Amino acid sequence: MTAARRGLGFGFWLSISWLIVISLAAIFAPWLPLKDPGENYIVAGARPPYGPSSTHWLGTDQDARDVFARTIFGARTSLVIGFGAISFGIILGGTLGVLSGYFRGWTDRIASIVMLILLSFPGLILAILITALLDRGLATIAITLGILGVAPVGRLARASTLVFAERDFVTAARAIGSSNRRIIVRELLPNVVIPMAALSLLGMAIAIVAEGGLAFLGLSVDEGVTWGKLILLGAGTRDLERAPWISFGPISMLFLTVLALNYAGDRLRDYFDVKDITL
Amino acid sequence: MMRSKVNNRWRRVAASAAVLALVAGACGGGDDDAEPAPAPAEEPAEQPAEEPAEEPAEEPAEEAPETTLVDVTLPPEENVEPVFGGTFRMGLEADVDGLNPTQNNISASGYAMLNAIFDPLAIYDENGVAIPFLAESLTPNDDLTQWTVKLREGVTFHDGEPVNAEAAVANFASLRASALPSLAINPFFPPVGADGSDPGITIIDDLTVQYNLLDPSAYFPAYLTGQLGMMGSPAWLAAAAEDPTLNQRPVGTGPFKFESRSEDSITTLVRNDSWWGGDVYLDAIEFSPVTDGATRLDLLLGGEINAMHTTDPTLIEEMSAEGIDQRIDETGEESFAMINSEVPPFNDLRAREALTLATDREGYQLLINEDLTTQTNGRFVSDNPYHNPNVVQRGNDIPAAQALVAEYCAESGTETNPLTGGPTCTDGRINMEFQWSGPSVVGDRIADLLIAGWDEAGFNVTRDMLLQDDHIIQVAIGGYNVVTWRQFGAPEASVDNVWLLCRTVGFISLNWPRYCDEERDAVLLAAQATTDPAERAELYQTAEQMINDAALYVYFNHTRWSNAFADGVNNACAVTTPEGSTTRCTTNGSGRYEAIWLD
Amino acid sequence: MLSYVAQRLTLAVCLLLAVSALTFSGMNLLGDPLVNILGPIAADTKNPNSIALIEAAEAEYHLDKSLPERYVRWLGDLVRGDLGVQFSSTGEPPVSNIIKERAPRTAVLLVMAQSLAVLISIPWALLAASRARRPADRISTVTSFLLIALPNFALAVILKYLLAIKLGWFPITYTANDPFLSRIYQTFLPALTIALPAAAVYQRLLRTDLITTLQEDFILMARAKGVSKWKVLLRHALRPSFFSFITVFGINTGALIGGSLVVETIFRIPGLGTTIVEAIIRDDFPVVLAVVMIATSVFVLVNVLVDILYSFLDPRVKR
Amino acid sequence: MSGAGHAHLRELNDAVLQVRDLEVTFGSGRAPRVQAVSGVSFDIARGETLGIVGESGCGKSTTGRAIMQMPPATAGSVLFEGDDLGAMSPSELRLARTRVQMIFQDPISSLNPRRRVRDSVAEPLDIWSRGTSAERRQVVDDILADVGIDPERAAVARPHEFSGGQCQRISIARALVLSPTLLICDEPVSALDVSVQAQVLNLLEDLKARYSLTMMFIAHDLAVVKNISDRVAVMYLGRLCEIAPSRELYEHPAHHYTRVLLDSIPVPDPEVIAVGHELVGDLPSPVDPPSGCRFHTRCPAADDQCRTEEPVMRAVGEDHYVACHHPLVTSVAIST
Amino acid sequence: MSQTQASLRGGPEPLVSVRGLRTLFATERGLVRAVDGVDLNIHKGRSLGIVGESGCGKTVLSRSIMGLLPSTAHREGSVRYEGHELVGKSVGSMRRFWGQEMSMVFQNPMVSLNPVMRIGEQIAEPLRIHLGMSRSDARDTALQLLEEVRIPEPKRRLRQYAHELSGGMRQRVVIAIALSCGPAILFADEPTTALDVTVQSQILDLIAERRQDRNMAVVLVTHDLGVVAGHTNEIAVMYAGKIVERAPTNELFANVKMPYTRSLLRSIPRLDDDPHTRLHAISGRPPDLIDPPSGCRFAPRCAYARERCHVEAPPLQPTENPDHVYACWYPVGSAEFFEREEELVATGVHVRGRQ
Repeated sequence: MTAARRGLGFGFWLSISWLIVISLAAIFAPWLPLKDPGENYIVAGARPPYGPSSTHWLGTDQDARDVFARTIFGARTSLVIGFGAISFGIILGGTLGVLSGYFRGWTDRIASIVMLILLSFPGLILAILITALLDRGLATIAITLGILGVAPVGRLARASTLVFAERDFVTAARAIGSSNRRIIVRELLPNVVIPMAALSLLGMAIAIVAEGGLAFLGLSVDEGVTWGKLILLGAGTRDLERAPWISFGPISMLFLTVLALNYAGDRLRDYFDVKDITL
Repeated sequence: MMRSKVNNRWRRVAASAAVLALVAGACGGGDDDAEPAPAPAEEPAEQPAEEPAEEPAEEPAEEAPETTLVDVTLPPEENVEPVFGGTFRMGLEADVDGLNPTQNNISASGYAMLNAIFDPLAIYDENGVAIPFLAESLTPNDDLTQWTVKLREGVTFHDGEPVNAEAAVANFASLRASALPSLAINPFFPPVGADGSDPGITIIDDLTVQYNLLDPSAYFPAYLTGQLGMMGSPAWLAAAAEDPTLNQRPVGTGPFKFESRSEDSITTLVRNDSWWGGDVYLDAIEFSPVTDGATRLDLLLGGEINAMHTTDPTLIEEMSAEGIDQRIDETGEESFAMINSEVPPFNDLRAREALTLATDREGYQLLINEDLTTQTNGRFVSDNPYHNPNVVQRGNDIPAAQALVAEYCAESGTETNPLTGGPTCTDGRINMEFQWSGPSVVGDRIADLLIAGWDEAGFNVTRDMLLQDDHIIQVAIGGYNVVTWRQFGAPEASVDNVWLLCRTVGFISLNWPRYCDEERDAVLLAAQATTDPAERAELYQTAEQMINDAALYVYFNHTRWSNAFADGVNNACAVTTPEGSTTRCTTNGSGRYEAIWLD
Repeated sequence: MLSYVAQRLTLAVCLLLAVSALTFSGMNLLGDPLVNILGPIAADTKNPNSIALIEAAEAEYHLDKSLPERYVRWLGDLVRGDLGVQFSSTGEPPVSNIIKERAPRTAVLLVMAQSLAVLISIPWALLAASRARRPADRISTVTSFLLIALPNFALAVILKYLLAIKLGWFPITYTANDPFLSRIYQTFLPALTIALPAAAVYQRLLRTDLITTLQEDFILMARAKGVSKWKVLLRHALRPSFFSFITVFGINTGALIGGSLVVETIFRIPGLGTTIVEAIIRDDFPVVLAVVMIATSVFVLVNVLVDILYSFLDPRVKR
Repeated sequence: MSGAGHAHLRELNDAVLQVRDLEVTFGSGRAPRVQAVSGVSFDIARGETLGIVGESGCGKSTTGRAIMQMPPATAGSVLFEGDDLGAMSPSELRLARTRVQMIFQDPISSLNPRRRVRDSVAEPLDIWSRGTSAERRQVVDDILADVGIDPERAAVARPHEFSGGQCQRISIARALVLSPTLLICDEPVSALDVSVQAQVLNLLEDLKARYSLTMMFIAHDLAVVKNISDRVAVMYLGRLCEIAPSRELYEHPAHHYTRVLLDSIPVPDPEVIAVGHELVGDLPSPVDPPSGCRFHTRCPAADDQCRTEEPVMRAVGEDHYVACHHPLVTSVAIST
Repeated sequence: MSQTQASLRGGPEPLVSVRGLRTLFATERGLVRAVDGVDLNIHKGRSLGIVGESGCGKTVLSRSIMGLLPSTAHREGSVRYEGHELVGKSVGSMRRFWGQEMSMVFQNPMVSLNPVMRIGEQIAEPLRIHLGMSRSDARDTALQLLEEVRIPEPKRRLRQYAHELSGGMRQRVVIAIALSCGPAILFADEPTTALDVTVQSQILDLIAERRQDRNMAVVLVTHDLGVVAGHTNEIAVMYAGKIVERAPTNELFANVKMPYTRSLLRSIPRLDDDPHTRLHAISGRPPDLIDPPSGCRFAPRCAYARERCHVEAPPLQPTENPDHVYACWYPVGSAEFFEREEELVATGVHVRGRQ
């Protein structure tokens, strides 16, 4: 493992830069010199949607709203959903996984069954069930997508915990009289956190994409725009024919972000030599 | 399965049926917008509001052409010898729940199918006047409360049963017993007796029945052009009552017989060789729901289908550019924002007016309709004699709206809006809920647009996209502040009374805004009782003014329906009655296809 | 071997029970099917007439029974092969009708997608692994990264735009009554939408495992025997590298079932995906349950098969 | 009892460790149960180094861990300075463990890769709050210096920045920081290069003297064990075969297995001609160990008695015990 | 590179002659010179031991001679096998040699057999490739080979998988495969390191036996001087990619010249030493092969190094025995060596001495 330290590479930092840029843009969107995402920039005598131009970099949608500005504002909701979902998944799944991997026995058996059931349940169907039957608030969607992450995160956490719990340093920690709590917090967590960090980047990408899937089924958040909703707006055959930019603008943003998340997560995984992550 | 017992509360039950009709309308209605939403529910215009062409109605009367039916291309084809054979394929914008006119709620797409399988007792002629079709004659009594329908002799259903008075009664009974469609007709007939006898219909002789109305109507035949007038085989109706799945396998008298059906994908009909109306050229018709309008057009251009219908103005424009044979009807249902007058804040006229003034009608016309449809101030198109040129739909007046909001809040700002659960006003701004049906891309766009204007005028809007079923239920039981909606547009104006009369307000209202004005009812009923065109025009103009004053509907546009036919489709609009009258080509997007033959 | 299969199947049945119980109770806690059956009447609980209708409908659909009782009843029916009747306002068509009609379409879509994914990914991975870390491999890695980062709905939009709208190679719509072959053709684009990212995932996995395997001593040993490069790849490296591939193939089946919801919606294939979305929206419990059970069974079954395949591929796994 | 007997146990008044009839069984449910250690007894006197040798799978590492109660033995007792570790409550055990420490075979795996090395070494003191923080720092720095690691580098660096040998030194430092009485070394040098192995062995010898340690040294390399141990115990398939002072054992092996082991070692001297004592066959499965003497399947001298009757420990020399029916040394010889 | 050529004596034409062989690996950290100018002769029927610490390049050397390197490696110099130049040959044309002329036994028998192929198939594979045997002939030959490496129940083994065999047996199978096509030279790379001692000697004896029977050359790569002592005719000691001492086995043990070799020998605990004998440890670690020290590469760790050692790389030079070469300015036995030795003894660094 010592030999593999080569640095994370240019691509990783490029990805991280993109994520930072898009996050900052999302956070500070209202204060950026963007077009008003709700404003209809109608040009007299011309019927929207307008194609990309120097005024509207990514063109406008059918309502003459600036696609670029809307995509940046869409990032706010999409990123919050992604982040919220994976945080939920990590906290719940991580706890479940670490505890079951460390204590084994009944804890493990029960947690494994819960995760197995979650895994067997087609994820998107679960999400539709919850959002259709409950509500489509931001928190509901984020938590719903988070639930989908519990099992994969939990399995990873359990697997890495098992790996590290077998290592002699844990035995050594026990030998010096560390309590279980201390072993989990001081010895295992720092090690398990790394693969989880890698996974959380991938997971965030998955959550963002899943939101898009929900949007296409018409079940994304009520309030606010998301990338999924923006893509859907231009995905009709006729709009694709006459104004592909309506979809392709947000698609490219979504794509770059997912790509960056995947790539960064993947590099992190390679860098820390995390094996056995299968989603 | 369920029996609706007629009693004092029949109206409520009835209402729910209509509501469901709306559901169907909502599902089927719409334009074609390209959206990949799962549940069909598209539309720029919103909601449901079926084609009014359904039930209740009355009165003879021949005048009242409210029609602006434009043939864009092609004069009637003629002088060519029709050819037998071929399968006519039509792309519909949606599918329907079922094909039983007495049990299901029939949308535009549903009518396209039903018109081929069933024959209504009456049919609209070119001028929008209902004339006999399956019936040989339609005759009112003097006070216009009883209409005698004489059936044609020798007509049989597809299963061989004869069409006679008993069959007509069975159809009426089945409709009355339905949970859903009955809600829209019951307000106009006396209630079914405790013993099950129905005073609404009387058998005169083997081929004659008499419909007994609550109110005089000179235009009752218009009701018979829709579900009320469609005759299904009594044997089939009885069987379907036991096994509702038979609602998918209709047995009528029409030019085509049911062959097979796969819900949401294809319904196949074959020629009825013994149709009473004469020769039918086509071997078969196939109807396929293709919810995406652009896709439908692609199929049409690609020769995969022979015909389609749409309300998408840009598609219509595109088809014109392509030189496609289109039958365009500008008089379809009206799209509007609708306000619930029963609960605060919109139980107050000022709040309604403020909302009306704040509504961005121009934006709607420009963006949602792409300026391709006709903007409207009321229910009638401008060349309709009932159109009142003095009635102007207000909108796009933010300062005036702001003033009214301030006034309202100063006075009634502390009441509770049950929809938001909070006070009607906060900091001088009205709190309201806006509900629409989804999921739908256009619905979201409309919501964005309207809310932007209302927000500017001083409304705090809670967005409430509901799934279709839920949404319609909420509207039916008054669980909304403001919704976008689509209805009216019947060729015969009195058919739309069901949405306006006080008697349809209740726990479940078909009078969605839950607004009762006895005076207005009187005007509307008077208008259906008169056969004098001038008097009628004046009455309707008065009614239009009253509707406008109450500020319940913020009108946007008339729906523009196009029926498009590919090359090689002949006689698309050449249906005549046995008496030789030419019929109206299409009504709210659906027509009849028995005259068609393919090259 | 037999007892192993039996054991896996028992587990599968338990899983199905758990999933169905959860879905059953979840739907019942969260939704009200009466609204679907009766419309607004369902909300009118003050009106005796409505109440009568509500009670009639409840009796009809056994909604008046307790949850466990209904579950057991449903389960009993299921065991007898009866999926129940739909909760719908248009009558009570048997759920099995709709399933029989639509499941084959989804099955064709998924089988086609998975086959395409496998057919694409294996040669791709072999090629990439044999050129590990050289330009061809780097290009392939970039490609797979790009594909994986494309959500299926976005890919659907792009493929539809490019292949159907711009190039016109594929039809945009699915016509259910077309001849089988032409439906296969119509299913190709949706299947490709699902298959491409899956192929990229499989490819990356297989490539990584192949590269790991290729570094094993037994590969060196095979080379030292004088076995040719492609024979080393195919005969020695491929089979031992297949394990995560097939594991993920199994697990991915679940994701693909989910993905088919979206793809069916976009390409308007009236399959199980669109069915369940509509059914959920309409609170049509029996249909939802049926589809969930089918999806879960397929998932579980595929994974059981994967396990069994595993033990065939890897003699080290004790049966 | 069917074990290897107790004849070899000494009457020690200062025994640091007394292990009696230790048994460790793995596997539960339907998985085959493996008795990794069956009936092993031995004792270690204060200041003594006991070496345990045997081939892989003989149960030597399991014995070491069972003494630490990680995991606890299935049966038998482990008396540490007279207290039964197996009977302790968890908190008592935690405290007792501080006096028994362990170092492991894989030096990399025995340090937490995410923690600074110095923190790992200081941790035991932090847990038990020994002394003030300044005192603790001093202790840690002293010990790190003792094992030859620069304390300043240890304060910032993580395990991967050190070589295997250095990591092993750090592990030793961590084990010593609580001033344990007994140090259990589980193959501490087998992962190291010969040159580094010598460094670590020398270091252990030094530290043993400096910290007055008692040691148990587990290894498969007989030469290494001989070099560091006072007494050596030979294990085979979960059993003790022979136990004797180092030199005695190497000069007069009494058990045939010991003999074979010794003969198998390649001597780095071409002049020494290997004596042809070769073992036949493979190690039998521990799931189903042979009856009688467990070595009988591969023993050149095995007879029917060996196949049926379990040999018991008996003396064949001063402090030299063997469990064999036909020992190579039959009379009590006095070692030179 | 040319430093050593003179030191290789003539005599019978060697089976393999290696001249100035370098093997470089491109890594992200830089160019690793794993083998840096090696000259060797390997003779028919003889056994050569290559000894060194881990990372000294001994494994790479053996693979480099055979040409079995990953694509990231680069070879320079010359390897001649029976007169054929192998360096520069394509992998495709090397394949003719692999298995048939040269074959290899790897360190860990646990991973050097394909886990998913039956033993029989794996043994038969080279027979079918190189000797064009039919399936049944190959099977019969495989059976003979298994008998030859003394595997009990060989018939049953053919149908088994690697995981069903013990480590020792697997190594026998690997040897059987290596021997299958009757190679002229067998490279055995740490063949016993992963095995228990009792098995280790069996395997070594087996290889020695086969060598004699088949008059085959054997290159035994190991870190264990004990292993080479009893099983080789000649030993080459490697350090940091170079051969630092090479001699007939007996000569080497009797007359060590390189301080490194001596330290290596003395750091090993010996059975004939008393308990608690202090070992001779070499301080530090082998150098990084990306940037090896100038001068003698062992100098930084050498207790006897002087200034010159750090500056000037010593060439391989012969001793009075021309077959014994070493690369050291101040070899064991030289005056400077003894001078330093005395200083060290005086400071108590050396506790242990064998004599």
